[in-house]
Amino acid sequence: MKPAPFKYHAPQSLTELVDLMAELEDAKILAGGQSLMPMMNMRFVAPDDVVDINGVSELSFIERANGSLRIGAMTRQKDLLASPEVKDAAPVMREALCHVGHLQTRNRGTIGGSLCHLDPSAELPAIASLYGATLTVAGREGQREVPMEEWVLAYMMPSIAPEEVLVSLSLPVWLAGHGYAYTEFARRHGDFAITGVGALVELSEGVITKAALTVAGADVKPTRLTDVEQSLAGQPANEETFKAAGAEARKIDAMSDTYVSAAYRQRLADTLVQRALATAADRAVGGE
Amino acid sequence: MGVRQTGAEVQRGEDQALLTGRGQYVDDLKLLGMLHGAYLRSPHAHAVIKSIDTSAAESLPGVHAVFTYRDLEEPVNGRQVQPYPNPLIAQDITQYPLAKDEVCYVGEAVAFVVADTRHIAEDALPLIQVDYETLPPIVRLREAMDDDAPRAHKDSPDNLIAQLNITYGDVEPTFAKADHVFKAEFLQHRGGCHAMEGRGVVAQYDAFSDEFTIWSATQCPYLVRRCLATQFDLPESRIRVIAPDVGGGFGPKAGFYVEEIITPWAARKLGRPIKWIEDRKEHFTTTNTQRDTWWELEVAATSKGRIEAIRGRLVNDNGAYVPYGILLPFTMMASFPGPYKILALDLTQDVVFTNTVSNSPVRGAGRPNAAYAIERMIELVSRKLGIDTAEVRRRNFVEKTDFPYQTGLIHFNGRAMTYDSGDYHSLLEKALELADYDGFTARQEEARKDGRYLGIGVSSCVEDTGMGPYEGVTIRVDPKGKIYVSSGAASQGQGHKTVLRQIIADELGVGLDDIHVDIGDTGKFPQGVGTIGSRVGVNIGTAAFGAAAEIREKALALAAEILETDIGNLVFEDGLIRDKGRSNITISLGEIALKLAPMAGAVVPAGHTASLEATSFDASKGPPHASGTNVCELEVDIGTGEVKLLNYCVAHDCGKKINPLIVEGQIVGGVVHGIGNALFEEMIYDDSGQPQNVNYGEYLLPLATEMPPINIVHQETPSPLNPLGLKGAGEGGTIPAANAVIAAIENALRDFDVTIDRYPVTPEYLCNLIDANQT
Amino acid sequence: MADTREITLTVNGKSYTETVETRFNLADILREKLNLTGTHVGCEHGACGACTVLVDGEAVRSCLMLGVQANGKEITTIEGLADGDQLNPLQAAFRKHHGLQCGFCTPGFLTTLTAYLQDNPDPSEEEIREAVSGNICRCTGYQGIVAAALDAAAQMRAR
Amino acid sequence: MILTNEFLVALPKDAAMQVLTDVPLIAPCLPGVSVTEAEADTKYAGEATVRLGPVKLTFSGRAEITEIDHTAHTASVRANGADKKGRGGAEATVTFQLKDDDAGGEDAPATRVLVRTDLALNGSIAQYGRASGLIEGVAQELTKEFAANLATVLTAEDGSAFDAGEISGLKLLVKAGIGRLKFGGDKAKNETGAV
Repeated sequence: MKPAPFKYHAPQSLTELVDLMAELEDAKILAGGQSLMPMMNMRFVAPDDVVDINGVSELSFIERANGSLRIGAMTRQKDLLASPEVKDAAPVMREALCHVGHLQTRNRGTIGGSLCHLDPSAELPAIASLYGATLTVAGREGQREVPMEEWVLAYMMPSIAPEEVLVSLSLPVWLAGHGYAYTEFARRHGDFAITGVGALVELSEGVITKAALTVAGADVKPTRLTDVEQSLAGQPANEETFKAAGAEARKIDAMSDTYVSAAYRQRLADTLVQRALATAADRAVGGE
Repeated sequence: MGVRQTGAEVQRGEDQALLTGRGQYVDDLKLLGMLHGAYLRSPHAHAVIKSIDTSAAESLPGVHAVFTYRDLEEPVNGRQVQPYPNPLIAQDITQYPLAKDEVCYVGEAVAFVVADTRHIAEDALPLIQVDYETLPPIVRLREAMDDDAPRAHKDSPDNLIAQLNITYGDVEPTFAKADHVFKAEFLQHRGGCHAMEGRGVVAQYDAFSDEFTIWSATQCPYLVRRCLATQFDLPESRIRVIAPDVGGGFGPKAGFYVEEIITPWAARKLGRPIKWIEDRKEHFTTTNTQRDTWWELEVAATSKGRIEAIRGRLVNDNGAYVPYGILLPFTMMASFPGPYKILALDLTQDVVFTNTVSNSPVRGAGRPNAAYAIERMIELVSRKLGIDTAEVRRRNFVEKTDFPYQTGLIHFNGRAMTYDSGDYHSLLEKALELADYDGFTARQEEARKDGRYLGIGVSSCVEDTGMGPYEGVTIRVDPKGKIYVSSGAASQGQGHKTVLRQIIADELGVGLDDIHVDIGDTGKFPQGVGTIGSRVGVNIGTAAFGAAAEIREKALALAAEILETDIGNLVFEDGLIRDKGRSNITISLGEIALKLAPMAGAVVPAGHTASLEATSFDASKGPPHASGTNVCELEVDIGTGEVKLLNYCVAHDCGKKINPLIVEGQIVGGVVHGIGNALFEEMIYDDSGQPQNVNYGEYLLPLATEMPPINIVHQETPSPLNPLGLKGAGEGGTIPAANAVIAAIENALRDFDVTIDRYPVTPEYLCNLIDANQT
Repeated sequence: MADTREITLTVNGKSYTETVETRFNLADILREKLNLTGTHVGCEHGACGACTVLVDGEAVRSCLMLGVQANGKEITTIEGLADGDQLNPLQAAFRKHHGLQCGFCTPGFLTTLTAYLQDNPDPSEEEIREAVSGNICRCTGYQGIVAAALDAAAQMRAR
Repeated sequence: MILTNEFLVALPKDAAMQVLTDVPLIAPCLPGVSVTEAEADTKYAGEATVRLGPVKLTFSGRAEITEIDHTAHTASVRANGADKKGRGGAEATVTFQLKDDDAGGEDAPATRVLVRTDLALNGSIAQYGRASGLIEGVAQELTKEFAANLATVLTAEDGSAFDAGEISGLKLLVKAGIGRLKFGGDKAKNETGAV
């Protein structure tokens, strides 16, 4: 299991990177390498050129400004986990990150890599979906912004041209005191989840004033449950409400594969939506 | 007298090197001029090879050769040697070293590329053009015997490898007059080896002496040597097989594989050493697994839960070839009655071909299959009659007073299966106490108040260990008093060297550090068998004891002469032989050794034989039977189907323990392997015979996070069959584990009246059972 | 022609300058080029953890990192843990608690735990289990490993 | 996996049959496929490109008309190919069955074309269970597109060759509606059939 031959490039700036990508015909970007390297070792992927962006330091940042949290694509998962900004502004991302792979993979893995690889079960794309995040992509012609709902074209296919580069992700910060949860079910710790659910709620006197819900792993891409979110608004944060939300979530489109059926993924969506909402409501300020 | 080593928690001598990165595994070898090999493997489960064009691959820079079947000469081009021939095998089909004109499973070796690096060898693989014509595969074992089933081998009349029957007692009359007859059908799945080190071969050929040296990550270097001697038509003395440090074996590395033929063959052909290291994907597709068995059983029971007779049939999927005879199918039946006194039994087994990777033993070697089946019968009787499962066991166990107890079956050594010693009742009680079985009902009820579903499961087993014929040990003492020990039995982490040191240190009164051990090298010990079936501790222990006794005898005889005293007055202590009556009168082992191995011109003392050395092939007089009872407590999350293991207790009896640290390590590792089988590990093939999960993201091995605390209590019932009272301990954890887990799940979900009819038990499967029975 | 680069890296305190083929991963470089065969390759797809080494003090799977990416980095492998023949507390605890059998996965567990215990000197059993959940051991059932890690942590705290 | 499609063309059966057995004409109807060489009357060499998530495959292989029955109006084409980078192969048997469709009356002769594709993948690409749903989804879209393009060719007045162009699995998926593929993946069953 050794990779096929390739030519290695290590640009040191975004400009250099974008220029390089415009020139190369069949290049793959190497960020953390935690998905690309296994695929290259197994020769599923055998690009002519590998472009290592670990030297592009301007792609690695976490900043909070104007009600948004902006994260550079090359920011490593371990840095997100350790970041006080993330803990404060988007605690649900921190919770989700605890499910991402293992100690060793989080030390290398990046948020941009996860968003570009787009495994349907992956936690970070689910968080991007939960927040309705905006992604910034750079090409030779300049930069463009892509809302998360347009980012996912299909199974593991992001809306990015071969010559483009993901620069950053920006997500709106919710009110301090909001409730959050990322709950998932995987066969073993650190495995690809079969299904995962992210939830955000704001409460006032025990009533849900705002909610966001995303289901990962059930369908080919993270699914934002906007209808359920709307019906949650104005409801009391109690078991009955969560049960109803779960029942609605169960209707989502889901896929079957060698391991599990669509019906089981839907059943999990039901269970996990209930659990995520309950945890989120528990954590929110403004509960009864 | 020093501290007694045997029975003590001696830290292993092997560990220093392994903990500092100085282990020597086969992939760590670097020989001058060494080339690297990669195999082209069949992408099809079943196909005819019409043509192979290797020209493009051969012309890739860095490639030295590309070999196919046509390049092989006689006798190497014959089918792989059958290590375990048996007249009961109706179709003894083994693999060709490289596929001749038909491939019968995904992964079968078709061509071998030798290149400067493994990278280049892999670059060349897609350049080999193979024209296949696909044939319909047989993939599902239960369809294998259908009249219209595709044949796994195109020229075979059917897919039957062998049909085995065992029977004793009055089966039909017992069923006819039974209080109750219950029936169950279920599927077992066993998964693969998954040693963290895959297989690997480094081969070197010396044209001057016409000798091969082969390093292989094998459990059985002597079996490899013997098979190769036939395959190459060479005397065994020209083939040296070395098992260096081996990164786990678990059964599948006990076989003989085509890479062990082709890699040395190519090394001879090219006059260069060649290394081939199995990568993980190859491990999934080519290393033998032990897989599906379908059981249909009926049990005749009294109203009090006594099992009087069992009858039924099973179908055992042997995969594409017969690499390991029918040892495994045989063991699957021979160990059937387990710890229970079952007076009548009739089982028929069809061993069938499918177009999947071949079958050979995995940890427990058929015993986990048999144990699960009989334990399922206990659960069935318990449930149907409403008698506690522990109580059903009590009512059926072989009694302490029954030993030696003959089950009525025949061991594959040809003798009556005889349990030598044990006390199954007290072992059960020990396990129940450790698990607080009596307090479980209260725990279960308490948890139910919070909507949590707890369950408990019990499982018992008996294991025939220490099988013959022998595992020899040579001990030689040098004039400095250092002890050199060699033995055939290779180690894959079981700590054989430490075990040998402990026994020999005690018998010769020397320190552990004075003993140097070599194992697993056919060049250093003439004849060995292999590390399988929980047999090595018993066999090397017995042989080491025998060889040490001979050394003692030799040394004492000479010492008595030199010290002018009676042999009876002498004792071994700290490397010295001391006269009990005159404590200052001593002679060291080294001095004795020097007298017996003098240099030129001197003479060996009259009446004594040269060299203070001894070789023993003493073995246990029969297979000692270890036993155990496991109790598993767990929780099922009915929202997801997740099974969370809470506590696992083992009561284990392997006779006298040489090293409790090693014994416990074997038990815990074995239990976890069994839990993996019950809950996680599943080798899935699609309908066209393509394996679906050939990576560790999808094939789920147990991880630390999912494993429960495993608590162990020992009982020591020494075996009367060997001088140290030893019984094997390598597989006793695995054998009963699956039923302990599965019975606990059924117990947790008893409100839903769930019966589990397959394993591994997946969360979705459980959810389906829960939903089907939720009213 | 193979794509190569010259790299300089420090392994276990010793500096090496080597010309490496860019497609060789770090594990291959350590084993093939530097003859440091203590780092074992178990799966080559980042799942088993056997090849874990420390890169600038952090546990990393060396099969998922190219050798060229180690240019300028400080690497610690299993060969760099002991002080001569003197096992460090973690290694000694592995031996004492029988935290290894075949020894093949052991280098990955030791390096992973070395980094983990540095950041988390007083972990619970559950935390230890989670820390090593990216490492597979087929022999031990993990119990000896977990016990060894807890014992080593206690000893290192006492120092 | 078995994939079935059907469509209606405004041509009599015999005329439709003529076109359907013209491999160079119909092969390009399968997105990403090109015929590179005619080896014999009924045998052709060609290439097919398809993208599965991050993996872009180029199959090189052969197609052969294995059966033409002008009375029963059936034809079978067997095709197989292997990825150039050794990641596996595909084997397909496509069976056409033509039936009169008299819905339009005698003045408007029409033919109902039933296309049955039996597709089997092998090698690495067939051995990643998590993507089994994706693969079946892409295969369904491909055969659907194939049928639609065939219908176009069959109705083209000049019977001119169709060029589906460089249609990748990606474009197909997008065409099918973002991520709205139905993943009907038959689960690989174990013996009990319980899943």
